[in-house]
Amino acid sequence: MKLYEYLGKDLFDRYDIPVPEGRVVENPEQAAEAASELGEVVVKSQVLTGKRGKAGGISFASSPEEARLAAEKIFNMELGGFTADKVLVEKKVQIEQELYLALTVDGTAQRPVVLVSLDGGMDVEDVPEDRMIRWPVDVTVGLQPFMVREICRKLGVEGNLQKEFIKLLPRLYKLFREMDAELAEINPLALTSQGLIAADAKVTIDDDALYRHPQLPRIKEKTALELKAEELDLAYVELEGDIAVMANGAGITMATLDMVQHYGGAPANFLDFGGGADVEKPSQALELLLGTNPRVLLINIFGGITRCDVVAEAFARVRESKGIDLPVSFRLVGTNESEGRTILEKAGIKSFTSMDEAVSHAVKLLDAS
Amino acid sequence: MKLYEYLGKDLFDRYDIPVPEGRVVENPEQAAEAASELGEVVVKSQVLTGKRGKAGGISFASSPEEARLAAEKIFNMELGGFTADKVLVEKKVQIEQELYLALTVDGTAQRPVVLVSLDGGMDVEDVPEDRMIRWPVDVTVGLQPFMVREICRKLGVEGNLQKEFIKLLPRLYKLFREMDAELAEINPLALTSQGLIAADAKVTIDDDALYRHPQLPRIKEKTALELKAEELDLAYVELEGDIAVMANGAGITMATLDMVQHYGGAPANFLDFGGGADVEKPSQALELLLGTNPRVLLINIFGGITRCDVVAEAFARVRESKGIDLPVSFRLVGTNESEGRTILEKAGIKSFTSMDEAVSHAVKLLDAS
Amino acid sequence: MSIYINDKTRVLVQGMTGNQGSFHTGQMLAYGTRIVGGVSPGKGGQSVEGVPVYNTVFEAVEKEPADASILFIPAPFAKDAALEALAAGIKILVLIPEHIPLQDAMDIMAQARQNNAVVVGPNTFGLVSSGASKIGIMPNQYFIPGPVGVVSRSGTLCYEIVGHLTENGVGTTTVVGLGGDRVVGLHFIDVLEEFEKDSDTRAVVLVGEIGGSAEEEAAAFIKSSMSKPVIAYLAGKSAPPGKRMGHAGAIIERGRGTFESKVEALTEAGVKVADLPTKVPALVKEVTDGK
Amino acid sequence: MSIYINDKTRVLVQGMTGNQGSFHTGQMLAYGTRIVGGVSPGKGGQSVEGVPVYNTVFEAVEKEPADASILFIPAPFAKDAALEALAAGIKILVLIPEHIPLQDAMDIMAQARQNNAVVVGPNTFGLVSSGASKIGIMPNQYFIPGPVGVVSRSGTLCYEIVGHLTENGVGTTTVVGLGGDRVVGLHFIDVLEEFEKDSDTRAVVLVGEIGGSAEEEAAAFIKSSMSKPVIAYLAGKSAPPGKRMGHAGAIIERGRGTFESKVEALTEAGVKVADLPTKVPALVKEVTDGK
Repeated sequence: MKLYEYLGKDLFDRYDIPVPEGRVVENPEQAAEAASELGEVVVKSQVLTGKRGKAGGISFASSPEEARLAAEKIFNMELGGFTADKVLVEKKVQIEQELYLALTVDGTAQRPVVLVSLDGGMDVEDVPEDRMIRWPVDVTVGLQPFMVREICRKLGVEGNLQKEFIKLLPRLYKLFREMDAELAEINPLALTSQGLIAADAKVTIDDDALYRHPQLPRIKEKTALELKAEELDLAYVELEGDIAVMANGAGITMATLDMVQHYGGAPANFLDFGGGADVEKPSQALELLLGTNPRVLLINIFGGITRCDVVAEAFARVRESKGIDLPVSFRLVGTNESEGRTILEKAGIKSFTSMDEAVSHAVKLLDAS
Repeated sequence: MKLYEYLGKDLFDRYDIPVPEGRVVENPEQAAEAASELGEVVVKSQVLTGKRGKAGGISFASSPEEARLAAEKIFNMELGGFTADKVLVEKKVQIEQELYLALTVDGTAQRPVVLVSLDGGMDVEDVPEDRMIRWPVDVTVGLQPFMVREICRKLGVEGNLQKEFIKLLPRLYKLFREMDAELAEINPLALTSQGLIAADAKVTIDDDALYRHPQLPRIKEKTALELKAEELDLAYVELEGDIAVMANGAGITMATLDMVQHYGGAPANFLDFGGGADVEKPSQALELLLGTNPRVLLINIFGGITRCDVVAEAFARVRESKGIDLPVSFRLVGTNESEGRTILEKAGIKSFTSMDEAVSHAVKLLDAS
Repeated sequence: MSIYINDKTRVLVQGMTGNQGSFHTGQMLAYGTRIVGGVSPGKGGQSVEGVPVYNTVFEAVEKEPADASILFIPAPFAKDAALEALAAGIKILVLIPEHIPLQDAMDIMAQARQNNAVVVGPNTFGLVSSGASKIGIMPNQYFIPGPVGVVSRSGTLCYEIVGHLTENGVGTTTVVGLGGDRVVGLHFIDVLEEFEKDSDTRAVVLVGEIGGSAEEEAAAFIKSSMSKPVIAYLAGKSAPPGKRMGHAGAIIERGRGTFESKVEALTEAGVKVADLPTKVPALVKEVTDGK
Repeated sequence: MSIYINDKTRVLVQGMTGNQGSFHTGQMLAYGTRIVGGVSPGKGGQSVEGVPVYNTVFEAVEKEPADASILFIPAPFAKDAALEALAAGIKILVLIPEHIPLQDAMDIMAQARQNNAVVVGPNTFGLVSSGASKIGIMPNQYFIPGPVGVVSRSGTLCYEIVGHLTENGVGTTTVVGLGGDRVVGLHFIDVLEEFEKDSDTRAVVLVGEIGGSAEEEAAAFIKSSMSKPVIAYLAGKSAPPGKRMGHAGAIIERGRGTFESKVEALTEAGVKVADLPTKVPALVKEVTDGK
């Protein structure tokens, strides 16, 4: 779950990471009011899209009236498909240099990794490898001052800035660990005459650990259908085609889409309903798919932890209750395969054992429809 | 630094370890007032001596008047050489069983160790080894629920009590680690119908880590001289004899006392001034010793990190400024030995190279004085 | 033959009394896995499919020494159960659950490194030494002995491919599911290294997908250190960039980890990449026949 | 010969530019210790007694590989410096500072165990391979080569006894100071085990004191596993029970760890216990002469 900048900065503040003084406002008048308290300000759209600055979501204002106008513009602006409900009005910081600092997960090292660069700002992706220091942290040791000194040596940093880093990095690491962050990024990290200040905040919380953080608001920037899918714990992505696809497992779902394309079709979605022995999950997945009004339905089940009979049962049940009249291509093999096939046969549904056949049949059904 | 029970319980409360409701009072009237709020209470002397209960420092009271009387008695009571400035008045807890729980340091394992027994209360020292479970905790893992389940299995504990332990133990471990405790002991840990409650609190904070805990009060229950010594970072203990002993290093100081006794003398104190290259430390140590009016002074220096010239210089300086007229036996060898001996000779002090000779000379001086 | 496990491997099942735990205990026993005990706190003294259940892993290994443990434990409690297994001396840990928090996964891996233990998963179907021992949740019937080692990031897609191999009469030595999470214990190169050493494995099938850089790292390893032929299938050719497709790893980020970059790296390393799952058996036969 | 270190051991000095660090760098060099670098954050580029100073341990070992490091670092920063040395691959760590917080000491030991490193101290005088290498703060002149291994909990008392040995013409193989804190890296039995294996060590002197149970554990080890003669001296015979005598360990608790219990355990294990430091040399000569 990505956090809005102002929520990320709330966390920073809680972990003693300096942030500019600011106010979260919900209309242009409040923005003017905030500016009258703060003086020269920066007005920032609170949306989750990247490249917000380049797209015009950030303005400077040197008077309350300018702040009001800037906020008005931003509240009416669409950024990456979203409009802002909130705007952050912050005291303008005199930046001497823009640095970059992040903590994220290094999957290969199986460790948190610190990323630090003296070349922060808009184009940090283009910083050459030798100017972006990476330091994987052993979680049994934690981020110790000596590691920061070593990072500073590699950066050529000494003196006061090194002291600032020695204070700041362990705090960001603590936030990263305790708040179950996947990413805690400060770009730019502003070097000012008062020391380092987090001029931006990109914090992503691990969805799987959200239950440990009931105090965090739940942020949803998704389509209604995707929200519904998330609620049902289904991995669902809308695509452009006509063949609705449902499978169990991300890899095989991807492979099914690949094969649909291979046979000349176009998938309407990616839907991995995961697995499990529960009849509810596939039923809900089917109901969700039917709501999208696809022209053909392709179901690809290779039972493992998922049992074929349970999926067949779910299909038969939804078919009866909702009435499925669109063409269906059903593939069913694996755990409890014969029980599943029997259920489908009773419901008058023919099923395939081969994925190839099921997919090419689905494309044929589309062409025929 | 040992904490008074009420301060230990403040810490427990901060770490969500249940304690009885209570008030800290400073006179009998406040005790009566507390009892009128709390009902049946227990009135507990806040002194640091052990066996407080057996010595009469704990009373039960079922009315404000009884509480007043109990507090009055306790305020006037001397326990282990100390009288209480504060008394803790606590709501009486209905105890079903008295358990024992502690975290301390296992030097051999180099780890924190959890001690748990179902046989808590006054005579916990006598609990047989197989009914006192010890579980050393790897600090890189921390105290995890599975360890508590395993401890419970060894204790034969299941169900609700196991759940209570799974909640409680990690909290006590967290306190132990974060607060730099050497000991965090709950005896008795009261099993009540509301679950586990810490009926007592014995928490000792590592003196060497006190600087990390500025919020903790500094507790001093020592003689004036011992306090002075502590202030000067000297290891000083008053003893019963007449020969004042000063040496550098705890082991050699002990061995010097042993040898004084071996030759028929009696040491007046233990004073290890540590070491170091600074002239202040031995000067202060000497001044402190002179303040105790000993009959003979025995100085035993084996220079290592301590330099002989520095100690000789300190002695000559103090001798001149304070005027030392008591008999002195001085032993001086090790780092910068000849420089030290020259300084002493200039000051007209004869010194020994052998510890044996210096000690037996000191005993002779005593006999002659 | 096999890597990591064999017919002598003594296996514990943590979370044995739950729905999944008991079902797959039965399945694993049916496959021939040597399950020596189950662990379900508070359920000690019960038994599942004739296997005794204990309250703690320590209690279980006191009664019956074990080499491996498979976890059917809800994600919020999986870290504790995994650390328990490691503390009790288990050297092969198979983590079935999905949705284990990332920070927990990193804690588990740190302790596994300290204990020199192998972690398979989390979010894996497990691993199987074909015909000898299955520590996982894959359907039994497709895993028959043969000369091919299989390693996969995804589960069902791996069954699909092993199923095709089986239909074509090609069996497997060991099949390993790495798991779909961002932090997992084994990576392609760990398993490839074992297959290279395993005398019975004559060819390896690698089942990858878009996202991350594991396939590129595998390609570099294959090029530098493998003598055995490798066949690959990669899912995600049709995936639109930037769309999240279930697996946390399967995100196309900043142009790295694309389908094209992976195919290129593998091809360059001498790996034959199948364009459909169905085409894997023919490619495998090409390199194993007559050898 | 020697244990742990020898004349080839390459030594770093952490905190080299401080008063103690620079003084003892000179003393160690004078003894013959092979000091390859110093570390003092912010002082990189300076030199002490001709030895270059670096900003970090990593920088130092990049320039000059090192096996051991000795710390002259104020207690509040000692944990960080120790962890740095361990992370940079140092395998013998000598912790001179006293007053290191107990929790910090336990953190250091946990990482040392993971890195298979030996920690001497904290609150130790260090160790010396007589005539070859001194990594510590003991006065140089008393440590001459000979057939006796010495291990001690206290510092100055150990010099006293080694001084008596030297006066009597008895030299030492290795002298190890365990350190006076409650949590230290090496215990008596670790060092006794090394002395038992060291072909040049013909007898061992153990210098103990009241408090704790280290001497009793040593006695058990000597009885079960040592063939070489052991002589002991124990301080604290005259200590009143319950009085704290400087070392955190030297507290008589609950009647355990008394002078009498230690003497009894050691005597029972065949150890000769000297009643004065001056009597150690004669007892040593008794067991080594004619051997």
